[in-house]
Amino acid sequence: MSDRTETTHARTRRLPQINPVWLLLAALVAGIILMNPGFVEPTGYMNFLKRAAPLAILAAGQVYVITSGGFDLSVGSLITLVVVGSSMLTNNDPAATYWVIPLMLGMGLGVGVVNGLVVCFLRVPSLIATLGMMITLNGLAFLWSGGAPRGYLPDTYRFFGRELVRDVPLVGFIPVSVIVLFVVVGILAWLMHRTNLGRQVHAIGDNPVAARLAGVAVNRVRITAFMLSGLSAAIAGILLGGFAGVSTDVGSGYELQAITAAVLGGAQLLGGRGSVFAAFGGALALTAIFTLLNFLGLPQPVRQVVQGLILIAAVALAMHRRKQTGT
Amino acid sequence: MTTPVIEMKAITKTFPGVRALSDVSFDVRTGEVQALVGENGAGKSTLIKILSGVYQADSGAVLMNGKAVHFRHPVDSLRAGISTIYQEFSLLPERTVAQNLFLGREPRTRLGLIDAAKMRDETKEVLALFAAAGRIDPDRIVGELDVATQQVVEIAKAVSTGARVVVMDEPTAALNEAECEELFATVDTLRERGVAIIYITHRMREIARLADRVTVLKDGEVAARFDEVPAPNEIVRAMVGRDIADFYAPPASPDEVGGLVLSVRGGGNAVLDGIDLDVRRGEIVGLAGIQGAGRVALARALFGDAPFERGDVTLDGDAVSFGTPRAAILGGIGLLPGDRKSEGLVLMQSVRDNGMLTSRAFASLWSSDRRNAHSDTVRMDGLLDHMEIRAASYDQDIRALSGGNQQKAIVARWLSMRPKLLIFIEPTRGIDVNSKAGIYHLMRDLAREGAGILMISSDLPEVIGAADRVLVMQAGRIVAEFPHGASEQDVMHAATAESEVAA
Amino acid sequence: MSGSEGAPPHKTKSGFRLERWAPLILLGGAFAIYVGVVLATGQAQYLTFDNLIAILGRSIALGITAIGQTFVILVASIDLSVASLISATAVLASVIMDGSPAMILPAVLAAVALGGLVGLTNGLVVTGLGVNPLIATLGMSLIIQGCLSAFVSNFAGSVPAEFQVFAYGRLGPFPLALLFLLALACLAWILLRFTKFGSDIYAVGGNEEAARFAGIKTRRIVVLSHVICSVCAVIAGLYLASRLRSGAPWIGADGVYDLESIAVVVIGGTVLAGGRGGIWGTMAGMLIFSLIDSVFNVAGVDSFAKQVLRGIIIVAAVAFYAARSKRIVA
Amino acid sequence: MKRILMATGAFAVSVVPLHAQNFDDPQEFAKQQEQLQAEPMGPEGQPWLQHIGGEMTETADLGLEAPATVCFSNAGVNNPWRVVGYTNMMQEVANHESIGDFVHVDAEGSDDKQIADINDLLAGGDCDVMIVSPNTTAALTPAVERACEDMPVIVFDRGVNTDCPVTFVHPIGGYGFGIQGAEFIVENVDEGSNVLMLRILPGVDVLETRYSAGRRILDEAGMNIVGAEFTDGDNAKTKSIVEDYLMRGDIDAVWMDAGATAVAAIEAFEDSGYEIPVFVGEDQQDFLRKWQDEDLTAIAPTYPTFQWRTAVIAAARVIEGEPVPAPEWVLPQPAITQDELADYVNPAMPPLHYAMCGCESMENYPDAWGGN
Repeated sequence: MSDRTETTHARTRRLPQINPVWLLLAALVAGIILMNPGFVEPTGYMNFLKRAAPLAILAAGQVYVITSGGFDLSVGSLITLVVVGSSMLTNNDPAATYWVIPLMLGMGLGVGVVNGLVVCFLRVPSLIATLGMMITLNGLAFLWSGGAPRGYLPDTYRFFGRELVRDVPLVGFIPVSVIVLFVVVGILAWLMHRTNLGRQVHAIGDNPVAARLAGVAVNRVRITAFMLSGLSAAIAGILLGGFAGVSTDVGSGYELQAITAAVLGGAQLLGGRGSVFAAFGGALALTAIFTLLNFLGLPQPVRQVVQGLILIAAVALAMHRRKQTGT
Repeated sequence: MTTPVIEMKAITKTFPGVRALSDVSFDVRTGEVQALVGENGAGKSTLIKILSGVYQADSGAVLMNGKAVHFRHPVDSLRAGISTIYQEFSLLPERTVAQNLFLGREPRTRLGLIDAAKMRDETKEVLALFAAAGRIDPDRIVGELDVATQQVVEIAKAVSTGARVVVMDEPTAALNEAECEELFATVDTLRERGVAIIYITHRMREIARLADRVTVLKDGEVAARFDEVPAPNEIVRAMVGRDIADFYAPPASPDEVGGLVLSVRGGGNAVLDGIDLDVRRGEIVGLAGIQGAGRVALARALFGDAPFERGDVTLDGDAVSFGTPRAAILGGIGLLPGDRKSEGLVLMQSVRDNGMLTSRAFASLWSSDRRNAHSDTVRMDGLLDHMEIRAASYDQDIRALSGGNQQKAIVARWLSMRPKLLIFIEPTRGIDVNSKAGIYHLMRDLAREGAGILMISSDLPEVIGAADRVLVMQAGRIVAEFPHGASEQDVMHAATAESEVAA
Repeated sequence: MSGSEGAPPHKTKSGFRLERWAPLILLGGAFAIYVGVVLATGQAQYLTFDNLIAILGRSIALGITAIGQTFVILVASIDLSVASLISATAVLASVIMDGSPAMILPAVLAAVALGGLVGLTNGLVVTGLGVNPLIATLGMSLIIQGCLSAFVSNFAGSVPAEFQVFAYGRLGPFPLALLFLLALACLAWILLRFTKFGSDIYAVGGNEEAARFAGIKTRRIVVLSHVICSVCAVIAGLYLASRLRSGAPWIGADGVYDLESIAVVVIGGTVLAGGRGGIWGTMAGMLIFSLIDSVFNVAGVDSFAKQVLRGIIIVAAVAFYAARSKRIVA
Repeated sequence: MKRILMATGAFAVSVVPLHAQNFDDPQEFAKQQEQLQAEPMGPEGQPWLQHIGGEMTETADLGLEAPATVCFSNAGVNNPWRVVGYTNMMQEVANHESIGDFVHVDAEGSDDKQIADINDLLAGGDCDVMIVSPNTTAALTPAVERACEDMPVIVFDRGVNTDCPVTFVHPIGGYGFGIQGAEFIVENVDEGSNVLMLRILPGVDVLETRYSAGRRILDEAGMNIVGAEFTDGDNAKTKSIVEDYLMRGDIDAVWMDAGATAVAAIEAFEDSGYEIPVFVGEDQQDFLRKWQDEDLTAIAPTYPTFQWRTAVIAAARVIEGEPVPAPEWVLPQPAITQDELADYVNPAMPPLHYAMCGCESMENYPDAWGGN
């Protein structure tokens, strides 16, 4: 590289760069409003945010693992396990919520630790390691409940996913899950972009060998990334269980949606780049696509096709931009 | 002299925002070695890539034996008889020597299947040209060979195509002296056989040893053309536009050398044995030796990457035993890896992030990335400024910087840690002449500030010129020691003497 | 660290390379467990020739798919669209045949054409647009599944008895499909081991740039590998249509052929990063899966516990030879 | 790419209606409507032993000796309905001394695997009688045919396209289910009311027939069907869909083709601050409890899990050489109404337990079903 290329890079770099996911989201929201003017009412957009909350939280966690260079396919079945497990443990007792929720969060962290240990010390690529974990957790959820969860989730538990905070100025009401969403995404974004953890997650995804030789505790950072992903899945599970109650396949399909959302937000597969906010935007955009297609009265198959096309187009576009700017 | 095999006329090539070559003319004749020199970014690689069909020129012409040719793909040039050996090995570690040699042009039987027997025989024939390579089994997996042998295979691969023009892009970058000699012999053989050789290098000694003619590029233009090899100074002046008087920093004066920083007694592991090593505050110790002599293994052992299994190490008076690089860094050792791209840099991150990587690695994961016990963003920026890193902004990705500037950012990474011992592996590999001097002076400054420096380099003049003492390694042991300014011949002899006897 | 002199990590010159034998060792282990369980539960009738043949024939569709998946993984790509493609071709073939023997050939041709097209598109999106293969084929999978379910929601069409020979016919004691799988595996082996195309595949997977500079049209190789993978998925779809007598839009997804075929290939010792591995490893991987299933059935393992064990086994099998590598994985 | 898939798809569409199973068969509709009214034969209060239609077949000539080994190829236990049914089955097996070993293989919801399972069972050579719960009708037919050559086969839940099994045990069917719910709606709301129809998945035979029957009755009664949506059986999605419909207008009744997500649908009304309309659910405990607690106007048609008991009973009779209803053993399919609600609600049972299990009097009730 000659020094002269630096200046050209500098020029393109200084252009204001808006992540295209926000433009996509804006366009989609405009479309939704066109189809359904009620969307501008608090009921409209709050319902939307409430619906997007589990996926957005999941994507914010997934982006840690993706940025660190891996995948976490186990989050979907972890959600199922959290919901089923909560129902088994609370067993209709409202007081149980206070220890069940911390326990579930702990379980999410624990699954992350196991994922991380398998990848770091058994050297199993995360695609396979978390695929195995996905199958195992799914089996565990069934094994634990015998196929049919035993308890109802008490209202205390469902508070986070179902209740509203009323009489809020300006917007009227805020679903508790939306508050959880902003708090969690805020914390994860701060961790990713303002702390040593985030920088090192980037570093190990970018070049693990260099990171190790520079003294980065690669395994610790990688395991932490998996833990945060597991934790976010546990939180998403608690919100989903709260929103919709017990069922045995709550989480299925969420792992790919979370990866899709992160990728829509410009996270680079195999590591080195990723933004929590953009993944959050990606999750909102994905939910907005689904909502819009619903309003258009398009059936499920069409939604799949559109999701597939957007996924490919988003990455192709990102590659194209990267090629153009040479970064 | 005969007519040129290759004649490149008035080549101009522009990349978005950069004019890489303007009006460059260049030719090479059969049976000669034409040295192509110039700083990084001067346009050597671009010129070669145009010749080999990786890039297309915007204007100008390439003539082969007087006829205009247009290479649109590396294959085109390969078919025309131009074979290029790139700096990075292009061998497949999982395949055999024969499979690598015939990659992309495997002989086939009448059934259309690969003719493995013929491939093996022809491989043996080609390898027989090389002294050292005659014993290589064509069925060996390349990944199991050592680096030098791989380099031979790489060259054999180029020769086996029956090329009439061979381009070598810094072929000695990964070789030690003995291997270099072997390579030079190979080049001589090729020349005798009437092959035209374009030889790119940074090393003046190689030019003197090999070249028939020299072309110097600077800023995308031909700065000088010599029909006979001139004095090195002349070439350097053409390359950089001035003399470099104080290329190496002056050696340490006796009062600058302080107490022991590092002391190893009887260190050994699977590769090393009986290592006794002392490094003092304020001195630069150079490690010389041939490929596989154990220099990098010694660095890895000190750095906890492939630790000693026996012996004692004291660092600053304390007995230590480092099992991981992290532990070694915590103990006060720093290491600049030999391969910047694959071992040193996190390319997609900013210059500042690269500089702060290590200091952040030793702070709490959960605390702010702007400030930690060892550094903060303001201090890091100051450090980067001080080292005169040329970057549009420290927020820009480090991948856009030149090799020298990248290397400085890695040095900055260690400066904030204030290491007691700093190990440099091939500190100037792939760095242009101007920046090299910068790195030598930087090393000297660090030593003056009280650090002990251990420097490993395959560039013999560099080790001798930059180090206060030179230790020579052979077969995992330290076999000799020389003071600053020793003769290359003596060092060379110490590095190879016993192995010659053994062979 | 490579440095100027990487310490020689390969002290064992051309000696025993575990990764070469790992699939066979795993297969032997799986078989030993099977025999052990059969004997321990006193069900020696499960050791008959018929039964062993039945085990070999358990996962034919998975085996065929995995052969194709081996090609894409060898060139460091991956294909997640095989499951949807299996469904699509099973439906397409069964609808075109619609019980008529005369339509077998057109149906097979149409299915292969569809597969070729999907593989071509996958390959071009990966090479031309530079989209990560995981995303490209995941997107393709969604598109195929969406298009398919837009038009068909149940078993559609039917397969004539003549075509059912594919799945149910026997040649002596051997099921025809098993022999077909064996033939396909041999073909793939010859292709990889003895042709220039095979050599190019390993080159592209091992070092894409080196392959390009050696004059190999790397993009074409990647695209071709994707086409082969898709055509194998098509064959698996045809086999399933023959076996199920009809095609339904869920048979691919129900069999989890996408992720399982990848797991089979990886357990068979082919590296996700490309350039190393082979067909017989994949076949060993397939047999390991069949044996695991059979062990579970013989031992009467609860179906939920089965899942738990299967997940652990996949990870453990890959860890078996990955664990000793020094490379940092993510 | 897309266009070609569309084209092939369009081709498929043009062919499918001619040959695919017909899910809107007026004859079958009428037959099931009639069966709902019929008085079943057999002991009263034990619907799993009852049958509609009087044909029987002798089994003494099959020449089996007790105790015999019964092998069961299960499509899967991948949803709560199958879990409850499978528990019924295992408990019922314990009641029969004539059944020696009971071998169970589970195909985990894959046709291919179930075919392989049946082949394994046949190759093992241990089975005397085989019970099959097919994953899909068409795909399993050849495997069942092969099994028939070796031993008596009993099929339940879904059928196969062959009459070789001794009998096919099943409740009245999907049309019946659809009829019961839709008629309840017609009785309880005015003509022209807004009805939302929620469906699980397209293409599943038992669900398609429920829908076509329900749709037929609602259309004939002049209801305004505001939408028919697929929920994937996903609670969150169900809730979202209902919320979206509520933003657009009132809903007077909700018809569902299966009750798994009924409570989520009800919660959508509650959470959006609407009255809960007339509801068609199913016999899962969570719905029944919600119904009782909120005093809904509702009905719970059932697809009784007690058929899993009946399949075992049929196998035992075959071993013992007793006659069984054949070629089909049609079981009654009662709907739970307001009057019987209290009999079926049981807070001790898990939320996803299916109340119409016919298992209350069995030995290990409620523990084996996960109750307290």
